[in-house]
Amino acid sequence: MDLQGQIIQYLATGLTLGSIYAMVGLGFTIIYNATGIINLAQGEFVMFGGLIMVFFTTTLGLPLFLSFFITLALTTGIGMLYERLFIHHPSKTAPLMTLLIITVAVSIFFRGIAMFIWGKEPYSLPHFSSPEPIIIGGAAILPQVFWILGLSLLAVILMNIFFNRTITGKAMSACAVNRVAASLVGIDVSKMVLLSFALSATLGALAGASITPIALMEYDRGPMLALKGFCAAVLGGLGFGTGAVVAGFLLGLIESFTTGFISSAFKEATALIILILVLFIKPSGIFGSAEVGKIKKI
Amino acid sequence: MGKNNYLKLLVMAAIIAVVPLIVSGDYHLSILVFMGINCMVVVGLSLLMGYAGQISLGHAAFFGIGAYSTGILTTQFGLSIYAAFLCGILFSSLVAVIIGIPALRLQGHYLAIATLGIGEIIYIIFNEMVGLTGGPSGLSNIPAFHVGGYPFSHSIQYYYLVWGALLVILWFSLNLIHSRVGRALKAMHGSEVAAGAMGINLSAYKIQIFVLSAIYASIAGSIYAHFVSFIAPNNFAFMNSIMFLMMGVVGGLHNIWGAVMGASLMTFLPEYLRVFKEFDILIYGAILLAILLFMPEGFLEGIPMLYRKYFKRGEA
Amino acid sequence: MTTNPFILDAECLHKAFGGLMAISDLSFKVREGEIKSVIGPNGAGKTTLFNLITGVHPASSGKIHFQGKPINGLKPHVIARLGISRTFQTVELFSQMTVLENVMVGCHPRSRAGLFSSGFRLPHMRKEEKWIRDQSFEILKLGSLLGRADLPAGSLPLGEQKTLEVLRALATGPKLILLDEPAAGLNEVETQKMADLLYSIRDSGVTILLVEHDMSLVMKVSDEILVINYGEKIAEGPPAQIQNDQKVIEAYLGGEALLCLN
Amino acid sequence: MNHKKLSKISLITAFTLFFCLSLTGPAMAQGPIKIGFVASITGGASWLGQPEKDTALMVQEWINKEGGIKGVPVQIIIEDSKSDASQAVLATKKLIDGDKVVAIIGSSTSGESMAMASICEAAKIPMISMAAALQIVTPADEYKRIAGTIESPRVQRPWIFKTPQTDTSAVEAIYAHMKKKGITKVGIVTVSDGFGSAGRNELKRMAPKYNINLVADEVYGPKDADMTAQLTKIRTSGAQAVINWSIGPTQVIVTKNWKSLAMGMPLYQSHGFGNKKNIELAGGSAEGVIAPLGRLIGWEKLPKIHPQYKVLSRYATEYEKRTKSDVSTFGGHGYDGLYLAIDSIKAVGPDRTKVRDFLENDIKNWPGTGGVFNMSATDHTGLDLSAFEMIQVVKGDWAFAK
Repeated sequence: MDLQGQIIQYLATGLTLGSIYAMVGLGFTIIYNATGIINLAQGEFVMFGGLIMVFFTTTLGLPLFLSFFITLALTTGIGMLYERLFIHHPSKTAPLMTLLIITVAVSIFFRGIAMFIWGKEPYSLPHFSSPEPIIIGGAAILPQVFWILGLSLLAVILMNIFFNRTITGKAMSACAVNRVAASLVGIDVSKMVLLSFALSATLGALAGASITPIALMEYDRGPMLALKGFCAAVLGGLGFGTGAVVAGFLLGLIESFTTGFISSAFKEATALIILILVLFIKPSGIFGSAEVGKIKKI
Repeated sequence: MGKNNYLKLLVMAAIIAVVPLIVSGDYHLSILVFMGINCMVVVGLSLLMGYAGQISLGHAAFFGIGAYSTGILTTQFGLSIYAAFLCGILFSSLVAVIIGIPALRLQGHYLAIATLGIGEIIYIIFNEMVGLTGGPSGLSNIPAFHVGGYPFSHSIQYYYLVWGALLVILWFSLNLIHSRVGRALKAMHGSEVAAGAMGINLSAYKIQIFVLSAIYASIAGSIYAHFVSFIAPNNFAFMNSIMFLMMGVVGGLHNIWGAVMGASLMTFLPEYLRVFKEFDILIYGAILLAILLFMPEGFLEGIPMLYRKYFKRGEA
Repeated sequence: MTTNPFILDAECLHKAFGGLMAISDLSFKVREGEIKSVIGPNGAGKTTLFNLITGVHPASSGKIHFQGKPINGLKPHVIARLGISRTFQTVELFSQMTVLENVMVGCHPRSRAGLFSSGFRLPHMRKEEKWIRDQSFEILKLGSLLGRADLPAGSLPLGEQKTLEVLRALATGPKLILLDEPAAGLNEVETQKMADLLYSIRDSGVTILLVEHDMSLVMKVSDEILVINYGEKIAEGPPAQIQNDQKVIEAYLGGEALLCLN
Repeated sequence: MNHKKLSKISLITAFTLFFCLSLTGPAMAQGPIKIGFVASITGGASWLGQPEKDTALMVQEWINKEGGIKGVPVQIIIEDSKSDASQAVLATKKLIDGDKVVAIIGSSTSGESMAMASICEAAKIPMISMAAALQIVTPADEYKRIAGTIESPRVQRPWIFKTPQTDTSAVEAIYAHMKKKGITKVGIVTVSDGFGSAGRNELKRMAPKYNINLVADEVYGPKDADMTAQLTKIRTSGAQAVINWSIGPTQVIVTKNWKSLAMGMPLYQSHGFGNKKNIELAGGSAEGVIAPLGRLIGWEKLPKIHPQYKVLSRYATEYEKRTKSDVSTFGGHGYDGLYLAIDSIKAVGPDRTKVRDFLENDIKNWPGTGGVFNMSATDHTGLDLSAFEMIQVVKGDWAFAK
C-alpha cells in the first residue's frame, strides 16, 4: 500500500471515529446549552440506539429502515422520559454538581436496564448496504462508513437549520444565552429543556444505530463514548455546536493518524494532550468565546 | 475548630475503637478498610470542591500515583515502606503543583475537563510504562504494611491504620476549615473578586488545597496498594474519579462529615446489595438516584431535612 | 515620603474594553486623611476606576501610585495587602458565611498562619486566631452588628449587608478604602448611620474614596469631589465649587440631577 | 440550631450501628460442603463471567442430583467481582471468612486473580483461577527471572492453580503453525487490558524460539470502535500474518476490519476466540480466521475414544440445552475449576491442605474441557501445547486447520 493509500485509509478511519465523537459532542452541547448540565449519560443514548435497532432488525425481523426510525423515536422517548423523571424536578433547586452526578447515576441505571434486556454480549447489525468494501485510491472503505458520515453530516446540517432558521430553534438558543430573559419574553424554558434532551437522544440513537454494523454494541459501551464526546464538546468550545462537530472529527483524525504515523499506544494520549494544551492556551476551546464557560459556574 | 467538632471526632474515635469488638472477620473489616480509604480521598475532594469551589474529575489519578509509587518503589527498588510512602506523597504533590498551576487558572467546566484529561493521561502512563508499572496486567506482590518489622497480616491492623490516619486527616482538615486558611477558601468559593479584595492570594490557595487533596488521595492510594497487594490501572481510571465524586455528592461535599458519610455509605451499599445478585446494578442506580433526587444537598443535610419535612410539619 | 500629602496619585489613566473607552486620560490625586468622592452619571466609569485601582482590571495605560509606589499591574490581593480595600456596588458578601466570619476574612492581610500551622493548630496560629476574633468583634461593634455575629451574612437586610461590607473592608486594616455606593438602596436613617460610620473611619486615619449617587450624602461628607463623565474628568474640587460648576450641571442634564446637586 | 446538630450526631451514630449490625453475620452451622466461586458477572469482563456463572449453577445442580460428595450436598457460593480487583478481594474475603469455603474458583480475569491470589496464599486456601496469565500461578521472583527468556517456571505459588491453557502454550501453538506455513514476519495487535498485555508479553517472549520476527506491534483500547488504522499500519509493515490478542467485542471488530481491508494475510486470533457467537457477530468476515482452541470447540468431530470426549459432550450439550446459547471456552474453564475441586474433595475430604496436596500431586491424566490435566509442583496449569487444536473458520463453522 502506498503512502497515498495509507493516508486515505487513515482519513476514512479518522472520519468514521470522528463522526461518532461529533454526534455525541453535539448531543452534549445541546443539553449543555439548554441547562448548563454536562450529561454523562450521553453515551447511553448511543448504546440504546444500537441495541434497540438490534432488537427491531434482528429479533423482530423488521426491515432496516423501518426499525431505524422506530429506534430513533424510542430513544428520543427515553431521552424525554429521562428529563422528566430525573432532571426536570431537581434542576430547579439542586446544585450543578449534584445534577452532574445525577446524570452519572442515570447512566448506571440505564446500563443496568440494558444488561437485563440484552445481557452482556455484544450485538451486531447488518450493514445498511453492501458489506463489501469499496476501493478508493488503494484504500478499502466500507459503504457503511459513507452511511455514518452522511447521516452525521445530515444531522449536523439539520441541527444548524433548526437552531438558526426556526422559531423554536431560536427560542432554544435564547435559553442558552439567558434562561431568565428567555422566560421573560414568553419562551417556555421547561419545554425547551425537554426538547434539548429529546434532540440529544435522537443524535445519540443515530450514532448508535449507524455504527453498530461495524463497531458492534454492548450494554456498557456508553461511558467511553461519553468521555470522547465530552472532549469534543469542550475542545470545540463548550456550548458551540458547530465547534463540537469539527472538534469531534478532529479528535477522530488525530487518533487515526497518531496510530498510523506515531504509535497506537499513544493515540488517546495525543488527543488528550492536544485538548489540554488548547485549554491552557485558549481555555474557551478552539472555536468558543471566552464567556460561555464562565457564565455557568459549577 | 469548634467544640462540636472535637466532640464528633471523639465520638468517632470511640466508635472506631469499639467497632472491631462487634464486627469481626476479615471480610467485614476489609469493607471497613476500603471505606476508610475512600473516606480519605473524598475528604480531600470535599476540601477542594465543597470548600474551595474547585472541581476535579481526575482524583483517581492521585490515588493511583500514591498506589504506584509505593508499589513500584517497594517491589522494584526495595525501598522501605515508609520511604516509599513519603515518596508517594512528594511525587503526587509535585504532579499536583505542575498540573495545578496552569489548570487552576481555568474555571468551571474547563477546569473539570482539564483535570479529567490529565487524569486520563496519567492512567495511560500507568498502562504504557510496562517496565515500571507492569502495564495493564498490573503490579503484584506489593509487600504488606509493617511496623518495626512486624508485617500486617490481618485486616484489623489495616483497619486501625486507615481509620487512625483518617482521624488525623479529619483533625487536620477540621482545624484547617476553622482557621484563617479555611475562611479564605470559603471566601474564594463565595466570591473570587471579593476574596481578592480581601488580600487573599487566590491562585496560591487553590494550588495549596489542590496539593493537599492530592496528598490525601496519595496516602489513601498507598495504603490501598499495601492492603490489596495488587494494583492495575483499571482502579485509577476516569470512572473511579467519578465514583469518588459521587460519594462526596451523596454525602454532601459542603461538609467534611458529609464526605465521610457519603464515602461510607457508597462503599457499604454495594456489599449490602450482594444479596440481590445481578439486580444490584439496578437497585444501586435506583438508590443513588433516589438519594440525589430527594436530597440534592447530600445525605447529611438531606436526612434531617426530610425528617423535618415529613414528621414534624407542625413544628416548622 | 512623609512629606507627600497624597496617598493615591493616578496619572493619565486609560482603559478600553474592546473598542469602548471606559476611562480616558484621567489624572487625580487623593490627599491622605480626606474623604474624596467620585461622582458622575451612570456608566461614567466610576466602578471601572475602582477596578483599575484595585487591580481587578489592568489599566490600558497610565500610572497609579499608592503612597509613592507604583501599583499598576499588581494582582488584586497584593494591592489589598498594600493597604487599599474596597466594597462593591452589588453586594459581594460571602453570603454562606456568618457575619463574624466575613469580618474575620477581612483580617486576612493582617494575619499570617498558613496551611501547615492552621492544620496542626500550632501555638502561634492559636494566638493569632484569638487576635483575629477579638479584632473582628471590635470592628463589628463599630457598625453595631455585634448582635448579628452568628447569622449567615446573606440573611441580613440590605442596610446591614452594606454596613457589613464596609466593616469587612475596614478589617483588612487599610490606609485607603474605596466604597462603591455604600448608601444605595438605604433609607434615610440607614444613610445617616452610614455617614456616621464614614466619619468614624476617617477619624481613625483611613482615607476614603467614595462613589455615591446620593448627592446629599456626598455633599455632606466629602472634602473633595471628582466628577467624571464618559471616563473623563470634568471637574474636581471641594463640594461648594462643584455644585456651581457649569460643566457638571450640563453633565447631569436632567433637572432631577440639578435638584440633587442643590 | 443545637437540636439540628444533635440530630446529626444521632444520625451518624445510627448509621454506624446499622453498619455494625449488618456486618455481623450469624455463626456457621454444620452444613453442606462449600466451594467459593468468584467471577466477573458484571462490569467490563462480564461476558466471561456470565457463562462461568451459568456453568457453576449447572455443576451445582448436577453434583447434588448425584447425591453430592459422599452424601454431603455441595453448595457453590457465587460472588460477583464486578470486573474490579478490589471487589474480587472483598468477595474472596467474604468467602473465606463468612462462608468458610473449602476452595475458591476464580476469578475471570488475570488482574482480579492476581489480587485474590495473595489473599488465598495468606489464608492457605486452594484457589483455582479461570484466567490465563502465567503470572497468576508463578511467584513474582520466578516470573521476573523467566521474563524475556523462553524458559518455563521452575516453581509455582503453592496454593494457586489455574485451568485455562497458559498464554505461552497458545502463543507456541500459533507460532508452530506459522512455522509450518513458512511465515516469519508477523504483525501483532493487542488490546490494552490484562488479557491483551499478557498475550503481548508472551508473543514477544516466544518469537525468537520459532524464528519469528515481529515487524509491527500495535495496541488498542478495550472499548475502541475501529482498528482499521492499526491494521493498515501492519499491512504496510511487510508482515505475512497478523495476530490479534483480545477478548470481548474487539476481537470481532478486528476480524471485520481485517476482512474489509482485504489484507491478503491470514488473521490469527488468541485462544479467547472460542465462541461461536464471534463467528456470527463477524457476519461472514471471520471466514479463514485461525485460532488455537481447546477441544470444547468442535468436540463433535473428535473420535469417541478421545479421553476428553465424554466430558466435552456432556458439558457442551447440557450447557447449550440449559442456557440456549453456544458453549464457550470460558464456561469450560469454570467447569474444569469446579470439578478439579470437587474431585479432590471427593478423594481427600473437605480439608484445605489435603485438597491442595491432591491438586498438586494427584491430578494426572485428568480429562477436562480445556485438555488433559497433569499438575505438578512446577506446573499448576497442567496443560501444554497438546491442549490446543489449530482451528480455522470455514463456511461459518469450526474446522481443524491444515
